Amino acid sequence: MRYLPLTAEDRATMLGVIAAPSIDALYADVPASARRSGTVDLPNFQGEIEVERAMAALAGRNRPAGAAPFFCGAGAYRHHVPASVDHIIQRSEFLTSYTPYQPEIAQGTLQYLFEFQSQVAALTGMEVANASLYDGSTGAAEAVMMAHRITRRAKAVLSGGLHPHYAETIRTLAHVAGVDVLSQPAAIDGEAAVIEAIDAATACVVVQTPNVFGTATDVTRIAEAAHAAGALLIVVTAEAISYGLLKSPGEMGADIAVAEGQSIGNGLNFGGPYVGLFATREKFVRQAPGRLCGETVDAERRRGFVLTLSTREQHIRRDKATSNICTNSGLCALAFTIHMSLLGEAGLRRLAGVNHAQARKVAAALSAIPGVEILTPRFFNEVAVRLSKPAAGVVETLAEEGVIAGVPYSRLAPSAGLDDVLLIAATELTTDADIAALATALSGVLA
Amino acid sequence: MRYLPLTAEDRATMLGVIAAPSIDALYADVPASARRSGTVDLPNFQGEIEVERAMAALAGRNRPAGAAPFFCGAGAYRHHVPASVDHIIQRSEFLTSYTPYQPEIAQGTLQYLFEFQSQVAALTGMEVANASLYDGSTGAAEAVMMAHRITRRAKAVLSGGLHPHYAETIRTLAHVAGVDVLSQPAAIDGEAAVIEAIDAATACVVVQTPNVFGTATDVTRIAEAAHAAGALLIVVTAEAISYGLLKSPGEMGADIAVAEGQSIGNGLNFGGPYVGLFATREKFVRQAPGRLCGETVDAERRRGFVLTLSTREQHIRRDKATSNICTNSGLCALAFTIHMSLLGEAGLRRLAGVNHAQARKVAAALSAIPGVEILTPRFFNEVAVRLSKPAAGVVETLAEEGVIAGVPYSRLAPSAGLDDVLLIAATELTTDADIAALATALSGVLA
Amino acid sequence: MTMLNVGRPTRPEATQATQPTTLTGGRGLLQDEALIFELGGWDKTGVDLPDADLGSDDLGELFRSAPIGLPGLSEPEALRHYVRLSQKNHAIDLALYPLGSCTMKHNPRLNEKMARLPGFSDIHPLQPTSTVQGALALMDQLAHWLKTLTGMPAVALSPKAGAHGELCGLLAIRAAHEARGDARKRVLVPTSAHGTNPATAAFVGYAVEEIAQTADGRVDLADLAAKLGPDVAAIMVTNPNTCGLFERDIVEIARLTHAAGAYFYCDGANFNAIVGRVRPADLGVDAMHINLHKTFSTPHGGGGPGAGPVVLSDALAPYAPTPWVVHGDAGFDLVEHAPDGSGSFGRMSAFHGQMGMYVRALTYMMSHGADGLRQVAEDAVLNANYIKARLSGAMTAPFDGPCMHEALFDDSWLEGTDVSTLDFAKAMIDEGFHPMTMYFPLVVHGAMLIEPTETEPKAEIDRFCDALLALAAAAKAGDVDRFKGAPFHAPLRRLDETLAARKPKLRWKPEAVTLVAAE
Amino acid sequence: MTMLNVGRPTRPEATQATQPTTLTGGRGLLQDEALIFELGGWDKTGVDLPDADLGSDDLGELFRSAPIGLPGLSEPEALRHYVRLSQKNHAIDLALYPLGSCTMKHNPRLNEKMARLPGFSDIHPLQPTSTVQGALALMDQLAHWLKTLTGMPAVALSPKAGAHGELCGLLAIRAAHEARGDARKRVLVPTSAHGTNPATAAFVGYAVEEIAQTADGRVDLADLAAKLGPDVAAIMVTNPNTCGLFERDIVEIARLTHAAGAYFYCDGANFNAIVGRVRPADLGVDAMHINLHKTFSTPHGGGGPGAGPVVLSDALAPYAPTPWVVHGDAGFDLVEHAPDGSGSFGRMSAFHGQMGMYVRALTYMMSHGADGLRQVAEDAVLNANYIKARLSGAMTAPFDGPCMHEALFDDSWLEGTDVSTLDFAKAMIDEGFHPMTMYFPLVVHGAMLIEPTETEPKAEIDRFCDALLALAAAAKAGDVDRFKGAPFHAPLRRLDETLAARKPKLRWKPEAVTLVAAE
Ligand SMILES: Cc1ncc(COP(=O)(O)O)c(C=O)c1O
Ligand SMILES: Cc1ncc(COP(=O)(O)O)c(C=O)c1O
Repeated sequence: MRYLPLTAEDRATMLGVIAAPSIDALYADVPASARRSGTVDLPNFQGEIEVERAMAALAGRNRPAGAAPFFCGAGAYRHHVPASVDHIIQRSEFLTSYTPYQPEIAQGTLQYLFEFQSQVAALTGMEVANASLYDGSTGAAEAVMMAHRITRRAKAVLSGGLHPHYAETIRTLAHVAGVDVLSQPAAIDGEAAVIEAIDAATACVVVQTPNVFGTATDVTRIAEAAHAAGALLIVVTAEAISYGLLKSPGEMGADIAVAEGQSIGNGLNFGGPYVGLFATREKFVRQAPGRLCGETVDAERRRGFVLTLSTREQHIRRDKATSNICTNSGLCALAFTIHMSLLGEAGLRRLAGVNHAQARKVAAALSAIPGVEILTPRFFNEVAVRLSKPAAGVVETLAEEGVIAGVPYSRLAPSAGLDDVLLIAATELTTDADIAALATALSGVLA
Repeated sequence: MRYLPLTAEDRATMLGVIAAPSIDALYADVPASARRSGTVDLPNFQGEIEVERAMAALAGRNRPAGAAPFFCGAGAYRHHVPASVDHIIQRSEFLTSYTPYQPEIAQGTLQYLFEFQSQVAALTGMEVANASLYDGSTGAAEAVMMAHRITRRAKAVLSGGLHPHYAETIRTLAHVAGVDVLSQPAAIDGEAAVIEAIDAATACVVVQTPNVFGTATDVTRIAEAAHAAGALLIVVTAEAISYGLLKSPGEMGADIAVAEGQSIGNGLNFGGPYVGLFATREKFVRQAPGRLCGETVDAERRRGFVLTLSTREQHIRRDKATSNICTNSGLCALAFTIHMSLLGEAGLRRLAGVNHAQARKVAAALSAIPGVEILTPRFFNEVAVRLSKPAAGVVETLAEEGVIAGVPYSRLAPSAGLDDVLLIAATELTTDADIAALATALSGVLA
Repeated sequence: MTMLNVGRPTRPEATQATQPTTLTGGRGLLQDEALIFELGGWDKTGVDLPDADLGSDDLGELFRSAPIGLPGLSEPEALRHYVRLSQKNHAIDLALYPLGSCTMKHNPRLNEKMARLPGFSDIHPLQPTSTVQGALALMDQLAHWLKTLTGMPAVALSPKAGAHGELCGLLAIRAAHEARGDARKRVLVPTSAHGTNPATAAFVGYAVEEIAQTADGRVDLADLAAKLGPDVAAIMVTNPNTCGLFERDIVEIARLTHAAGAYFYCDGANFNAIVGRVRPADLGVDAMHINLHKTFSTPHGGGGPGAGPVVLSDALAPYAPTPWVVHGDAGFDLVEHAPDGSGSFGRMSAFHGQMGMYVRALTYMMSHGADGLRQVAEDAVLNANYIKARLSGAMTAPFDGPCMHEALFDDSWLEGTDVSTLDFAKAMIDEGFHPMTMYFPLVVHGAMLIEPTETEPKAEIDRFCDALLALAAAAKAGDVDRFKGAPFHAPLRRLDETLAARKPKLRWKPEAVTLVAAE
Repeated sequence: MTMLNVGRPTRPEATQATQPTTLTGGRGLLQDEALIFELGGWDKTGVDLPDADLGSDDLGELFRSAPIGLPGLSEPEALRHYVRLSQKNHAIDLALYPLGSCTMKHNPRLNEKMARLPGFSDIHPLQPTSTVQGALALMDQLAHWLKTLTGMPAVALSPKAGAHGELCGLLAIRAAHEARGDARKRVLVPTSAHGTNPATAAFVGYAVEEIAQTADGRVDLADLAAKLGPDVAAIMVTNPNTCGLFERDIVEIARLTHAAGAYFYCDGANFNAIVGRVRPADLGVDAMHINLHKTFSTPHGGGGPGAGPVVLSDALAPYAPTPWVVHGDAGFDLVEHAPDGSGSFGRMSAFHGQMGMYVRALTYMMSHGADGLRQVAEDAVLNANYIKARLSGAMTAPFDGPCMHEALFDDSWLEGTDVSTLDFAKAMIDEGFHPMTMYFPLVVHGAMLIEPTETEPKAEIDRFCDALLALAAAAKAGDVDRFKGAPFHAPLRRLDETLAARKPKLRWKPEAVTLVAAE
């Protein structure tokens, strides 16, 4: 067996040193009722050739986004990741190391985490950022819990533009934490409506920009209203590339900025692993979830980095911890950091510009089609459109014709009564030919 | 431009330090007649996305061996290379380093070269091996030149089973070196026929086993005959995996063993880069071409490795060098070494066994087909068959049916009068289904 | 080309062996490396993109006009930066990585290759299910392997790591109690438990109570029985436990728990010790997370990502979170919204979980197979016991008898040496090894928890034991400096964590430059 | 998981900074590593294969029954072995790699990715040409780029490296002369030429005669004119030459050569200095090889593989080797056998050349484009001149005026310091840099040839210059030990090459074990 270095001879020698009669003897503590002599009912070991064939067969039954015109977004976006990113994250020293608990031999990981935190803080316009959470949705839930801890209030108001799956993730956790969640009805352009719902019991309002319908919103007024009521503003962003074009949460008064970082450095991967970006104000950092990497010096006064403020974390604080998170999204954060370092500010702005431009072409092309109504007033790279037929069916039909037209809103929220709404995203990988193909196919099915 | 770190500002500063008015000033030595102001007539720079699309389009117009039943061999073989091999050779420290001229900071390369030489010596059953040549065919030509230097004789006898392209490569070089090349007529099982051609003027005989028709030969008698006449025996092997099953050149009395190493660790790559294995007797090592890595110690008596006996090489000996080779096949040799280390003796014998077993299945399946005659008496993983129709046409027809049936001998030697001979190879990647598909398709076209 | 001294071989004259410090601070191949903020250019980029009308026009107020503050690097600079950083890390691929409880085993490269097949890496979580049948089939197969290996009837795949799995398990438990209108308040957790256990219980709104431990490192049955009661929702017990011991009375623990109407959450982080040999279902477990990044070798990646699927008993299965895969005649489908009347407690995250990890884990499982996985457990346990046997002469093990996959030592053998567990660990770094888990579990003083895993060859383990024995001898011989000052041979000396915590510097700021310059 | 001292931050007490030697010889992250022959098992394997009847039966005498002597490693062991070895190498990705004449530039990873597309990596050289139209189209495009950049009408792609390209060029030249029944005997080569030039000429059966060099480092026209004659087949001149200078009189050199009925072979190893700015065709070149692994950045891979396509003038094109690509109405085809009456001199190797390198080189060319390649040349030349300017104060440059892509120094400035070029180079290793090319070209005493390439950022070049200036000052200040003993900070100290050459140990033999044990 290729992954097992011990030889039969080694095993015998070692048992001798241990003075154990057999391997079974080492399992003596297992209750007789639970001991299994044979193997479980699964196939036995196979070589690389056989396993590779089986896996390739499974992969072959999926249609890669790159294989056809593709317009799905709604929280996961297909972007081009430079080849050097995937090359670097596969370096043994990054791939096969773990959480940097021994900083003297983990400076590689610690320094990129420090760079990651610095980049995330800059992108979100916030003072500090952590070393990543699982993804954007769990980050949003953690943000609500954090606001609950800070304000000691038990009500969270969620906008009608918040991604329904994010809202559900928040609700699931809020429920057991005793936090009441007030979700506003789905609204294409209604982030500001949360203002009416803010009261003295409100711990936080959660808004999203660009929201799930693609609408970009200046949340400054919402921030003012929240702060006036002693509540915190949590701003969610599901498409990190938008930071290159749109005013940042920090500039608009956010107290906590949460984002899905997948778009930078990471592939679609059918939904995971992704990387949650989490940034906040310096004064709240001791209430923040997740790891923090900080700068310090070594015994010879050379600069170095360590994990710090860990008295917030489960391994020190246990049931008093700010979160239970341990393993996070380290390698995805590295991919993010490398891609972001390659882009730089100039590249990011350019990339965001191309995304926006392609989305505008999509909107222009579709608005000409009878039976299609563009709903999103101000967008970055995604638009919601109303179709003259149920979106789910249209998407299925177009898929058969080789065009993946986008995400029917009904798939995210079946009971929202928006069955005719389709979410269509474009990125730098969307070609004009793709857009033409979508327009043609769409006119066809709607005719 | 993503690969160019200098900024316009850097360039200006640097020109200042150089005290040059402009870049053009640095090109002052270029004759006016050759100075070009504009750019040459080629497209301008493109981003990764565009280049990747263009390359993928080209790749898409080729049919990978893995996409259909595939039976081509004749000097290049499709084997499974463990994923870890390609992972390791892409390590920056291996991929982006050069010839280990500074041994103190090149022990990584030097040690694997020492391991490579040791593995090649063991595989070929010879005393010493070099650090690789370009490929098997250029290695064969170098071997003939080496025999010429050692014996001071000017005649080389090539067997009728030697790969025609190897023979042509030898002839091309021998011609200008003033060595007469006597090539014997193509023969399925006629390596021993070279014995008759050996005389007092013969520097060497070159035989191949398994030969281009797949025939494996015990060359012991040929060695005796050559040595009796003061000539050297050069044994060529185009399928290195065969060393795992067949008696080695060294065991059969070879003076120089040359092989194509591609089968171990390296992909098909449309013919290159490959790796030439070159091994000989200790007493001839100072006449050998190419680099040699040797063991030594450092100033603290720790074991280390260096390039040695370089007084044979072009950079020291210039026009008296044993060869003009400089850059060789380093990274392919590393892939070879890693794959070989993973296989080990046990794995190699097993792998060779599987190859042989699959080839026997092919022979069995085809011998049942009317219009197919198995020509190869003793084979490893490749057989020559006579078809009732010209092989080239049959291969074309089968290709259209999705089966790559093998290599028509006429493609290697159009004028050999063997237009009806087809070379068919099988490896561990050849499935029983592939063999069935070949048999069916072949019966169809020959019926 | 180049040549070494025109081929006139050089022979080093014997010279002093002491290293003169270099003129530029160079250390041979080890490169110091600044931050990207100190290296990059504000208008430099390593990504070539077509021009695009930045479209500020239609965005008005929303357009981001102020500088962001992100440096850019050309590709050569970026590659060199991260390659240099990488060489400052220890890694499994470099040497034994004996972090107890982390299962730092070899990560097969085939898994990486498979995860990068476009059919897995380039598919969107929300594209039509008709276009991702292979992905759903893979999730279904992974579920089958996990259920068969644990003997449990159901599994929730979506949790993103072990702690997330604990959350999933306790949410299901709470939902089950609520469904019965039986709101319970307490969760019992042994003192030896991993921090995520109490943290999770508290997160789910439970009061955490500790269960005492017996002298032989197991759950104290009497104490458990005493603390169990009508308001206890669940116990969270790790098995094999964090002392590396199998909970002998596990079946009785489960019986008592169930008798009290509580559920048995088992922390499965240490499943590697028993996979293929013992099925948690046979021990009375109601829920258990499986860290795919431990037992099933998905790479730890410097701290993540992982995956923490949770197997569930029939009692808890109805409360599993969305989404889940179903098989209809139209092929596989995803249930992303709990049907009316379903007890599902909700959703763990936006999408379907860590697909990239599923591919790697299934590739690993299929490679080993039922027989290979059993061998995995046995070799892991054998390696740990071998280490325990070799070191017990010099170091003190708090508990007798065979251990499972990790060997636990305390620091009583260091008494009077003025060398602490921390000092000892740092000295290991100089000898070329990553330290073991220190000061955990908390029930053992100065704990040193060593987990070699099954992928360590005997030669490496012997090298490791020889080094520890030599260090132990040195500590006892009073050779204290090598410990107090350690590490001396790492890229950096010991770091000042007090300074880091007192004046947190959590991101680069322009001032930082001066600090660097000042050094 | 693990935790650092239960989170109680540690603060290092100031301790002595001197490194105590470790007990096991460990050096932190730097791992010593034995040979696979000392690590592996004789019946161990890291590759799982199905059983197969070994088929000895039908092979009889031919069956290999004696042991072969190849150790096997499990995958974890193999991976660790080679990863450990890798860290003992310098590489472009780690720091400046200023080997003059080698053009050690950044190797874009996109090129690696493209070369691994199954459509390129998994196609057989002899499968039907109808199934490899994309591959032939790629060869055709590569040829177009090379011909356009050089201005030459033809190119032979198959040579496998620069030296092989020289062989191809001289074989074509010899064939051209023979076709005219004009057998010539001599080839003229400047003393400064790379060793492969005279070696190749001799290989092709010519007597090699050296051309003198002028005081300013160029070909001595008078000497050339004097030596040219009816029996001179060709001259081999490198341009830019190996002193890093452009051959000012290149056009006149070509004229004289052609007037004598000889051909002008240009060694194109240094094409990087002029690519996109100067076309060799405009200089009168008849044949020139292009090292794709230099100018077009295919990785050097520790010594290879490379690729050395040769561009040819109309006079030599008819003699080009097989195979070559042709375009018919049925698409692309390969001519693998010279048609009757063709002057083709034969075949360079079994197949069509270094396809893997073609993919990388074309990807690189398309990425840069006509404008980018011109910038490549200019930045390469700018970097070299900047280095020359910064170091000229302390080190001595034998030739005045601007250089091309590499800066050449001699060792006259070291006179009286007792420090040799070799010592100086070894001390550079301690400062973190790979030495420049030493003792080449031969025309300069103690030559130091520095080629930074265009992919070095200014900051790295300054770091490099600062280090060399500091070392130069130290050498002049008589701080000799740091040079004589150097390197001190590399994985190994200076190696005994005399021992290696006197008692060649070229492969592992069982005895070697005892030698190791003895150490
Ligand atoms: C015993 C134990 N439980 C739970 C966890 C948490 O798992 P994860 O880090 O995947 O969240 C770990 C791993 O660190 C662990 O060792
Ligand atoms: C000037 C010069 N000519 C020829 C060569 C030989 O090229 P290669 O090493 O590709 O055979 C080299 C490279 O080493 C060189 O520098």
